[in-house]
Amino acid sequence: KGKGETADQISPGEKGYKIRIAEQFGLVYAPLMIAREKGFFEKYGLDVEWKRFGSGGAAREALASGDLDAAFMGIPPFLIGWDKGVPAKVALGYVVSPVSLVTYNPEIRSIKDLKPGYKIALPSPGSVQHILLSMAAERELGDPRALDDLLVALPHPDGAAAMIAKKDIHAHFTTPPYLFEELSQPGYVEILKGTEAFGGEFSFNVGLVTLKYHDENPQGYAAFIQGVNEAIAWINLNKREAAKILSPKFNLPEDKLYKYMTWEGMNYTTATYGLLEFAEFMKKTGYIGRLPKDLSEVAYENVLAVIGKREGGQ
Amino acid sequence: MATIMDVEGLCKRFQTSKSEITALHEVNFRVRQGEFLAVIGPSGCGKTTLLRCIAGLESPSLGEIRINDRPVTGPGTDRMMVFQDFNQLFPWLTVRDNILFPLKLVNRGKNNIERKVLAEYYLELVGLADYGHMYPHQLSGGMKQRVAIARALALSPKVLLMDEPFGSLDAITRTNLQEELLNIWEKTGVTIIFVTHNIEEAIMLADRIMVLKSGRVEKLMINTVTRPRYYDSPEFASLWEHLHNLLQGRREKEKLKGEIKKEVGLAF
Amino acid sequence: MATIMDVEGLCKRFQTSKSEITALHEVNFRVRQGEFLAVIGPSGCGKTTLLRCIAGLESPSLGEIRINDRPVTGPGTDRMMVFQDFNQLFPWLTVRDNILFPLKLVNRGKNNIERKVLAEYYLELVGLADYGHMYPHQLSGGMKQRVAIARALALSPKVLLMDEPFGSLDAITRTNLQEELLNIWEKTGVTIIFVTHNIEEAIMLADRIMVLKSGRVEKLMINTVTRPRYYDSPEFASLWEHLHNLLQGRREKEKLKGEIKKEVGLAF
Amino acid sequence: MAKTMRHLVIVVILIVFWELLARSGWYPPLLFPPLRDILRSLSIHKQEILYRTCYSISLIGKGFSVSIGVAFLLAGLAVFYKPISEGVSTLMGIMHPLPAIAILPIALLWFGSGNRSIIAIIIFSSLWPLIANIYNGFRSVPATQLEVGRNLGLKGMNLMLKVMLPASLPHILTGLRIGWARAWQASVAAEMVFGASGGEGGIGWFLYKKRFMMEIPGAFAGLTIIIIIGILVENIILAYIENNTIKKWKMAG
Amino acid sequence: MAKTMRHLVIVVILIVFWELLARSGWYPPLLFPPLRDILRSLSIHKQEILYRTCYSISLIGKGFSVSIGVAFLLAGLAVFYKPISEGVSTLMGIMHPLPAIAILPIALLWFGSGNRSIIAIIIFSSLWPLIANIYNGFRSVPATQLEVGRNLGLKGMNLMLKVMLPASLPHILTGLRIGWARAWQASVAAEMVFGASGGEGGIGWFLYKKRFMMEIPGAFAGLTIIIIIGILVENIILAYIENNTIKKWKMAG
Ligand SMILES: Nc1ncnc2c1ncn2[C@@H]1O[C@H](COP(=O)(O)OP(=O)(O)OP(=O)(O)O)[C@@H](O)[C@H]1O
Ligand SMILES: Nc1ncnc2c1ncn2[C@@H]1O[C@H](COP(=O)(O)OP(=O)(O)OP(=O)(O)O)[C@@H](O)[C@H]1O
Ligand SMILES: [Mg+2]
Ligand SMILES: [Mg+2]
Repeated sequence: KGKGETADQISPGEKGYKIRIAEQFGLVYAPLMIAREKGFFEKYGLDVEWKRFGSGGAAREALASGDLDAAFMGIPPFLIGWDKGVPAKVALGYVVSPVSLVTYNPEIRSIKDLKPGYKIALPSPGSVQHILLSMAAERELGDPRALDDLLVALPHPDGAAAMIAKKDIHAHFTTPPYLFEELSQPGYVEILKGTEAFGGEFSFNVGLVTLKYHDENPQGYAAFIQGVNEAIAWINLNKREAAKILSPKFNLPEDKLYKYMTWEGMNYTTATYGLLEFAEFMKKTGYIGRLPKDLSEVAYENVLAVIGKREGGQ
Repeated sequence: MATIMDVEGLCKRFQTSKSEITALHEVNFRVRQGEFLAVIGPSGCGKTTLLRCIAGLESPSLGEIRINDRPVTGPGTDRMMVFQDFNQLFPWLTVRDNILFPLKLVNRGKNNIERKVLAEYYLELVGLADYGHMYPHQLSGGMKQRVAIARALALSPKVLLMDEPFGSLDAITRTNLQEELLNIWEKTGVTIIFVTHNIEEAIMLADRIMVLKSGRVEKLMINTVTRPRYYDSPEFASLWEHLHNLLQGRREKEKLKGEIKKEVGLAF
Repeated sequence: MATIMDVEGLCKRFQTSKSEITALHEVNFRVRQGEFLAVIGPSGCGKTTLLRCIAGLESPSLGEIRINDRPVTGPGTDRMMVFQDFNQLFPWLTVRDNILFPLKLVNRGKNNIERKVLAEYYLELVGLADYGHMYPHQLSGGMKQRVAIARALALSPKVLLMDEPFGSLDAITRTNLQEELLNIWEKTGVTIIFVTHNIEEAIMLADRIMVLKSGRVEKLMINTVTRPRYYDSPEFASLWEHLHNLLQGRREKEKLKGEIKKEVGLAF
Repeated sequence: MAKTMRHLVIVVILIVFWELLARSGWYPPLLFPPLRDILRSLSIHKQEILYRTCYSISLIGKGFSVSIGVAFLLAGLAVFYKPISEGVSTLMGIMHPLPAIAILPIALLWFGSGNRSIIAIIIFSSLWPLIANIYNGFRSVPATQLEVGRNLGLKGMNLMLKVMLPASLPHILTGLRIGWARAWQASVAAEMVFGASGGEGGIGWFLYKKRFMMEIPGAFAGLTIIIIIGILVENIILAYIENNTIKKWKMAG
Repeated sequence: MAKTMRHLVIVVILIVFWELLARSGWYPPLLFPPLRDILRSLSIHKQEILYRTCYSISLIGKGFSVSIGVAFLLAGLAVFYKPISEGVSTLMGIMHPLPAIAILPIALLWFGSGNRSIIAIIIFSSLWPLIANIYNGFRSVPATQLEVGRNLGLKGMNLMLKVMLPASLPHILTGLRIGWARAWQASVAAEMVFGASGGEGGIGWFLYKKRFMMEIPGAFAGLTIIIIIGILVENIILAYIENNTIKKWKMAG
């Protein structure tokens, strides 16, 4: 459509579009931090107001209340919000990331071994991890909710602490850097990878923009897409330098950060994978009440253009 | 001497959740300029209520109180009250500031220096010139009462209302303060209405003694004992006896139960 | 009559952060079985301290107290104390339970029924038979003191120690309670040590009167006024005068300042 | 009764105010649901809410009773032994400004991620006000009553149980009231931040789930329950105890 | 001074105890760092910690001063007007059991995701204890002192300022003490749960980041600062005020 075209025609140096972006904290948000450090948004004329949130839930509520224009989150939390009427759509893919179920208990070697009495930590109900675990449970145990009673909702750092202390928690479905931290301890192994559970690649995080912002500020929207695109492109070309820039932000040694950023499966990309698969599964299992009739209900034109290319026009 | 205060047909009723209590029934009397009037009577007879009405802290249900022919409508510094409570000084002010604070409030004295001089004068008067810098908690009970008297006097009220000011003091401190009060009264010529339930105290101090019983003036008599008064003089003993009988009535053993009932009535 | 209590060379010193206070200096006296001894003296002379030592609530610094020749080592129900404080009843117990509770504690009476009978008897004795079911807050001050006396008596102590029990009461209630106390004393034959700073009260009640001053026994005299005693009898007046002078000393005007100083000393 | 009526009137005013705000259209209805939706959600989830509420109460029951026991023990010892009193007051100075949430990581470490951690947080938040009030209560027992007790031959534990305990009831009840509010707050907060396990979990977990699933009327239904329980405990249970003890005896704190 | 010394001794005992536990090897050092690591982290981050602490204090300063103002206003009105007293007491009954965290979503909605939400949470948590204590204080001003005030011709606002306010200082200070602790707790908790906004953020945000990156010594360094600030405010500022007012005047609450 026309709007997609204008997005490409924005040239550097224009000024004055305001946008309020959720600033979140974590390795997967590296491109956003780079864009901020290197001024990629300003380059396309965006005047960014950064807003910090402690959890995806809070960011989603802020999108709903009109307090925020753009945020990043997993596809399942987005779909839950969409189902309930949060006025936002996917504007771009963001990152493909490893996400795995880790255990230290030698008696657990697959999710079939997770008998009542064991406890699995993950960040929250309705999170990517939760849906992935449901998918695996459906496939291997025949019931998507088979493991629900074993779940413990713990923020990542607390989950990792519980795993390392070996207190009460027997498995943790987590992402970098906790994933790397846990796997570097002796005896900790992955028993389920996200890609196995999902059956392919999927976007761990996608970028959302509110309908209002998209419709009222087409140039701002385009500039936002441009900025993220450029940041991702830059990061993929300059991982070393990115690690150097971000190392003080994360308070991590540069080498370690570089290792994390180049870990197998860590892939910063604007392509969106798995939107429809998640939606279908979540509808089937009752996590959402309706299915998008058409992908245009959940994603903007520029995403559709890409998916059309990659997923055969669905 | 001229009449300074007229109390006419004073009634005071209190509405409680269960009933109406009549604390004062048709009280009538006059007080002359510079007079020392003592009010005695059993507990609950309305002594405090009478003083509070005069002070303007309660408004009469019926009747009127006039000071120099102007009716009393609320509290004012022309009638200063001294309470029984040792708690009547402001604990956050020094003794001197407890006296200066009201002086500033009513704008007595032209400036701070003049007010300080005034405060010192009254502290001297009650014998506490050396204690101006102390806080109330550092004083004994008797000293606190003297400060309260000094504070009241410093405002040079027309009438000084004293509600059992020496009630919680031991006998010796009490005797001393009585003497001092008489001295001050003589020096300043202030009019004093003094509530007590101690017969000796009333006789020692007052020109006239009013006996209040169940909210009525039972008797208003001139104190015939000539000053200076001594406890062991025969006039003293006979007035004491007279007042004692008036207060107690002809009490028989059987009455005891009745008295207890009355007490319970009050306690509820 | 036999001696029930011996006080020998009793000294009591209090260690405070700044200094040492000697509340009692070498106090010696004996009390006979069934005697009514009054202790009078100015504030701070050591009256309360003396009673507390006898009650075993303080231990003497020097000297000894013997009851029936057995030295006192701590509190015990053979010596029951009645305080001035209206607060001495347990507010969470009814009047009856305030009496039953100590009876149960010391296992007086064979069973609950017997104890209830005892409690009723003593309530009757103090004229409160109808008030057993009430809570302390529902009683007047005088009634509370009577309950405290009943509670103490119910334990049939050898000695009843009373520390200004009528100090905060009004004159009339006080006179009534004095009469009642005399009645009870006659009926039960209990030995009573009664602290007061009211001279009339001491004369009205006691067989002997001990005058305490600055922690020393100034005088221990037999009360020569014959019972029943009347305020207006000449013997009463002369004993009153005598005690009054003893307590006050030959006070001159100049002494006033000194007295104030003493008060301040106490307040610090 | 008149008081209860007046309170009801105020509650009704608040409800009407809420409804007006919800319908004003100033806030997205998604986040600010009208009363009807909240009530509907309450009735749909009533079984789960009941279960979770009971669960929360049972956790609080456990934690709070430990708190009470420890508080009595420490306050009792502190009254009799000076060094313990100093120790307890220092500990209180250190612990009181610490938000219960800040000690979550340590609780996790020591007690694991289960109920025991939540109970530990409940104990941590209710212990200090309990100790402070009970200790204050013990120290403000009228001296005369203590001496009457000693005169009657009571000492140590007996004096404590038979005189100091009833005499300090007004302070103890204040402590219970504050401690209860804090325990209840802590249990909800701990579950909301910290999560809980699926099979188990109290009303905080219910709130947490509803929030993450964006079922906002459900979240408000949970909040309503929290408020109602708070009012019930305060106005019915504690008020009942007060009316039958310190109010009946006219004892003032 | 002797008291401060004894408190110090107790603090030293606690530190030694910590160090022994940390070195015992019972807990993974990653989660239970020895003192040395915590101190090192403190010194590395001292600038950031200082900045964030000041930031937190400035937020608390804003929220707390609003709380104090509103509390005085409401308590003052409640003393004079019965319906307001009823309204305030009902509101308190409803709001007190609500954990500040549970109102986070609503705060977000009404005040946006910025500092204003955190300030709102600070106000919410410190307001109720402030009102309760100030109101209690006003009501327990000795009747005689009030009447002396009236006898001197004071009424309304003047009576309030010149008599009731100083006379209720002991209660007001208790309220400030509790309110301060709650405000401080709320600000840390809110930032830890809720994040911070803009480029800014207080000590709670520092804790959050350190925990997020599993830099546990840093998290404990943050906790230490929270404790120290709590102790400073309690033992230095509030103790100073107390020593120069109610202690000097021997006024009891
Ligand atoms: N505010 C009030 N409300 C209801 N009744 C009151 C009030 N003030 C006083 N009374 C009642 O009025 C009567 C007289 O009380 P008042 O305080 O004047 O007695 P009093 O002579 O001063 O007694 P006392 O010697 O004990 O001080 C009493 O019955 C008392 O209960
Ligand atoms: N626990 C104590 N510590 C220090 N000093 C004390 C203590 N108890 C009493 N004193 C001092 O001992 C002296 C005697 O006090 P006591 O209470 O026995 O006097 P009193 O004769 O009963 O006085 P009052 O008539 O005022 O009751 C006083 O100087 C008092 O300050
Ligand atoms: Mg009176
Ligand atoms: Mg005494």
